[in-house]
Amino acid sequence: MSLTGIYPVPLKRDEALELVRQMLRIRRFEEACAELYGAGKIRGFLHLYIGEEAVAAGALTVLQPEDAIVATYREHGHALVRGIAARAVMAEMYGKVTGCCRGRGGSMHLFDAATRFFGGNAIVGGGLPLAVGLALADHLQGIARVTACFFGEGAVAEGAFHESMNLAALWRLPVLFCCENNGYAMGTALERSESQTDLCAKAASYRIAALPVDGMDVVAVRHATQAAAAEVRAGAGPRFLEYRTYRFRAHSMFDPDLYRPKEEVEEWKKRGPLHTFTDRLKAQQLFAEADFERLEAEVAAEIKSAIEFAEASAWEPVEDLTRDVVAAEAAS
Amino acid sequence: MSEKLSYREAMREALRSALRRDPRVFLMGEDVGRYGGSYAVSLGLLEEFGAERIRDAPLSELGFVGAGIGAALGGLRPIVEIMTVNFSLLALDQLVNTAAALRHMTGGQLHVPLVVRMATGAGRQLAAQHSHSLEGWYAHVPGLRVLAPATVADARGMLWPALEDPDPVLIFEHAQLYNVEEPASSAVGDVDIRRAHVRRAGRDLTLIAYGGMLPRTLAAAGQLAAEGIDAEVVDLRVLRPLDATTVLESVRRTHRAVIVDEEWRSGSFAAEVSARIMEQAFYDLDAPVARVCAAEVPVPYAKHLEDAALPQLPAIVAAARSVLGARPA
Amino acid sequence: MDEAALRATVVTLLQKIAPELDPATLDAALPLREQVDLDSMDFLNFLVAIEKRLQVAIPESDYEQLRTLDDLVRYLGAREPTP
Amino acid sequence: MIEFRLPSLGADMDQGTLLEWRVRPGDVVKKGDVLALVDTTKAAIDVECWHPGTVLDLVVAPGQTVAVGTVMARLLEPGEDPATVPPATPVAAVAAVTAPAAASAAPALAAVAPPAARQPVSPAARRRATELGVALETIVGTGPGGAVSLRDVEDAATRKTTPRDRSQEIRGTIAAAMSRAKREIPHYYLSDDVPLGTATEWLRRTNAGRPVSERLLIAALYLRAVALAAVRHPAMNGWFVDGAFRPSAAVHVGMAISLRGGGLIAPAIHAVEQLSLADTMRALSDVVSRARAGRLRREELTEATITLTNLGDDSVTAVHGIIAPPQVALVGAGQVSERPWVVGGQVVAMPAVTLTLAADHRVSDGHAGARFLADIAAQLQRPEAL
Repeated sequence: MSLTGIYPVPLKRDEALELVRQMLRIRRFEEACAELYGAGKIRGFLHLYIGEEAVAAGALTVLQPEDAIVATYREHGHALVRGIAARAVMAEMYGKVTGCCRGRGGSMHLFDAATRFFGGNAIVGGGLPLAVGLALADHLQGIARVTACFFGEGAVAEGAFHESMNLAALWRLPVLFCCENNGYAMGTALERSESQTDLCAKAASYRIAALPVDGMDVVAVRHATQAAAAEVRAGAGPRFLEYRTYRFRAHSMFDPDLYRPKEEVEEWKKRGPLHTFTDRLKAQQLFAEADFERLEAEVAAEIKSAIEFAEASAWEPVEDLTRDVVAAEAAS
Repeated sequence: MSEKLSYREAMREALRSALRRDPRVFLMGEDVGRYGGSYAVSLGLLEEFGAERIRDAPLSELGFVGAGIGAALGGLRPIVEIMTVNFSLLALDQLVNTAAALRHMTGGQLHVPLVVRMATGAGRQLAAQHSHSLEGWYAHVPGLRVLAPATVADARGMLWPALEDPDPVLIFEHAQLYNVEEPASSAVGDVDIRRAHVRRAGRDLTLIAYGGMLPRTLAAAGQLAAEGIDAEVVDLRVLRPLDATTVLESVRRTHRAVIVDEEWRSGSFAAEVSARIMEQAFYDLDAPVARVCAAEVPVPYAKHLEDAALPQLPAIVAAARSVLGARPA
Repeated sequence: MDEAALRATVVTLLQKIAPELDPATLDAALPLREQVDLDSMDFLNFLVAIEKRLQVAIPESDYEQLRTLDDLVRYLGAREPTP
Repeated sequence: MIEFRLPSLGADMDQGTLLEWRVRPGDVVKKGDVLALVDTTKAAIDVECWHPGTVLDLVVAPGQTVAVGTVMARLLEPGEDPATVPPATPVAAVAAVTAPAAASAAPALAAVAPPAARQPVSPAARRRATELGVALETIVGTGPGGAVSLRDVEDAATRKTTPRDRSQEIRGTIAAAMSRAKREIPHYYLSDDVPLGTATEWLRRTNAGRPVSERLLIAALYLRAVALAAVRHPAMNGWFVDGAFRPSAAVHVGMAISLRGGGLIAPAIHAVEQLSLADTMRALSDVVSRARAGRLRREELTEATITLTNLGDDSVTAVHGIIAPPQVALVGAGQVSERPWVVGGQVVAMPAVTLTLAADHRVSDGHAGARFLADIAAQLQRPEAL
């Protein structure tokens, strides 16, 4: 956590406010989701990102629109920051036809081709080889863009992680591996699932330049991601960032959260990305309480509108059930 | 006494009893220990048996399933839990290329006394990567025994016979069944893991189901009874080796068969059952064999679409009526 | 051939066309075709058989005279045998 | 070695009873020779051989009922050594026919497979019907898709009094075929009174100089007239199969023949358009006598492309018939009678017949049917050209 600490935020006010706004959007959106889940509006599995907002907000705001994003089943934040409309995400959570995947994917499977957002993957490690392939396509076509692949530290235990790291390094592909290390793979702590808990060392063993980042510090995330993405974009091959972060909520709505001490959770909450960042901004006179109130109001309006939109939206007609299994002309 | 036992508890009791009975038995899988199992089946076992025998594994399905095979070769009786059948695809190589093949490939020198448990099936809005029913794929593979306990009694009584089997046994637990309760008194003793079981006797047609489709199929039989149609319900419960005898005996009596299967129709296990009936009871059939299967789509998230994709009670009832023709038999 | 023999022969030939015929029920004075259910083809075949057996030529113009068994016996008795 | 199997001779034939062998072991046969007489639900039928050879052994005994496809006899191919042929396996009676034996029937018989859609019968019902001796054709199915079910068969068996009654079976066959026709074929009907003064006079003169055996019947004129007209109106001549009409180049006229003791059969007289009138008459005479004797050939039962029904011997004016599927047209003729007819402004007594046409609206329309009927009428005005 070398980059942690009170140091000046080297950002313009509008850049800083944007980061606050994005983190706030994620936080409030997910709080609403948790409530709606309790109300039965959202079903299936719901994995909340609360506590980890700095990673999505810091990383995705410095990626380019032409870059590709691959994410996990804990991807609401990434989807929102990437620019998928909150209403389309919320409608998807509701299972409505106006959702980004027509209500077929739900929380774990958010996709949006328009913003090159390639999911939304509920198989741990499943996105890594996909990201390698997206980067391979760019590489072969001579397109200088980045594929940012988000995955949890639990995925490091999968064979797919190792195969993907090796392929990307071997072929010098433009992949930015974004490991969101929140310490627990579902209920299993990193030290109980990895013999080598230094994840950067694993990446380094594939000769991939790797850097640990304080995932609770949105500025650190932003700067590390910006630098690494620039190298990847320049053709330097893959880079690996380990964002050390923490989820404040349980793994999913159905998780009694018995595997970690409450004190640990409370300790991490003191480092919550939202309030630590706004505290620093206030200390620098870049941010006032009024700003916060204004952002809160904006975000609240956006989420209220998203919920209203989802509520008012229609279900996909059942007759369309078999649509899009394969291309229409090939269907029979 | 009308003490109730849930399917989940029955499975836990089966694990507990096996762990107590045979020191070679251990449980291994993702979050089986401290977390208590993703479906809370193994909750509390860590405290009783310790971390060596209730062994949390990293998210390394290929690795720990393969390790289970090795441990079985090494003289133990591993029970490996895979979170869902969708995740088992990551371990398909070890299951098919190693566990199933070893005995035959080595000319009988080696065998793999391994039990693999996993959740299967849809119905909880978990969408296309957590909802599928692929047990028929495994039932395709010689060298495996494939079980699908559909009742609390079977959940309680299948594990020990599976552990006694000298060859690999896969147990598919439909996630919708975990909360099903039956009187505890019904779940005693081992279950014959070679035989299908007639859950309801009837004269007019045979409804054939397994796993998660059994309760729904029994409900359909109840509804048909109200219409004066007397349906027999056969619970396959062993998908491999298929107990064709029980199925055929029933069909030879009723002359009509409807197979209910949560798998996709094409290449489904229902297709295998249907083919057996056609091959071995063709001249006993009084109507074409009917199948009620899932729509051929990845299971969608939205509730109404998921419902539409899965075999539902009205479809089972309608299929039963259709094989009866213009009038009840 | 006397009349009785002629009658017996005709009935035998008729039975070949209409095997179910019970001669005892046949009224020799009533039209044959209705009683025995002979259509024109049966009748033609019947005449063919008579011609062959009795060597009697029966012109089509005489068909009208051959309505009953008695007609036939009388007609054939007058012509048989053909020289 | 040649296996002589019981062929499928009709849409509804599953089995047959061997009545008699026409050959003995050692007989040399050529293609087309009749080897056996087989009783079916419809008629006793001569079954011929498709290959030249020498009869080695007769596997099925007279009286035995066997499934379609059963090997009935074995023949040595020309030059084949009998020592190389394994002994024949005895044939099970039909009630015990096993699945493979029945299944093996299909490939060899594909070429002569009937065009009509097969009556849907459940396998269990089919087996039970065999056990009970119930003719499936007589049963209206109530199972899925209208298939005959086990219960239908058992119900029919309890109703049945004389299991092997031929006329009842034929009645059932007709019932099934005609029910199907009325169910599936949208019929339309046309009729026309056709003067036959010229034709009857021509017949009278022609027959006057002929021995009985060479005399012509008006039915022969109808046959030729229908055949010649059908050549020019292909929409009346052919089969409607699998949802499409397949016209036939040849005109095989199915001649409706009433059977003694009831029932009807309409064997085909082949390629009538190519026969002389005298040959047509001979063919008609032959087919009638064989039909009445129950001795038809398989082609005659399955290959008609249009039907002619002549009720001229009955005192009816017109017959509005039902098309025999898969055919698409039926021509009917009533009694020839003298009717008042205006000729050159005078009313005269004119022998005339009412001709009717029943045709399949899926294939043709009334206008086409009217032209066909008019063509037949025109043919009948020129009997010498028939």
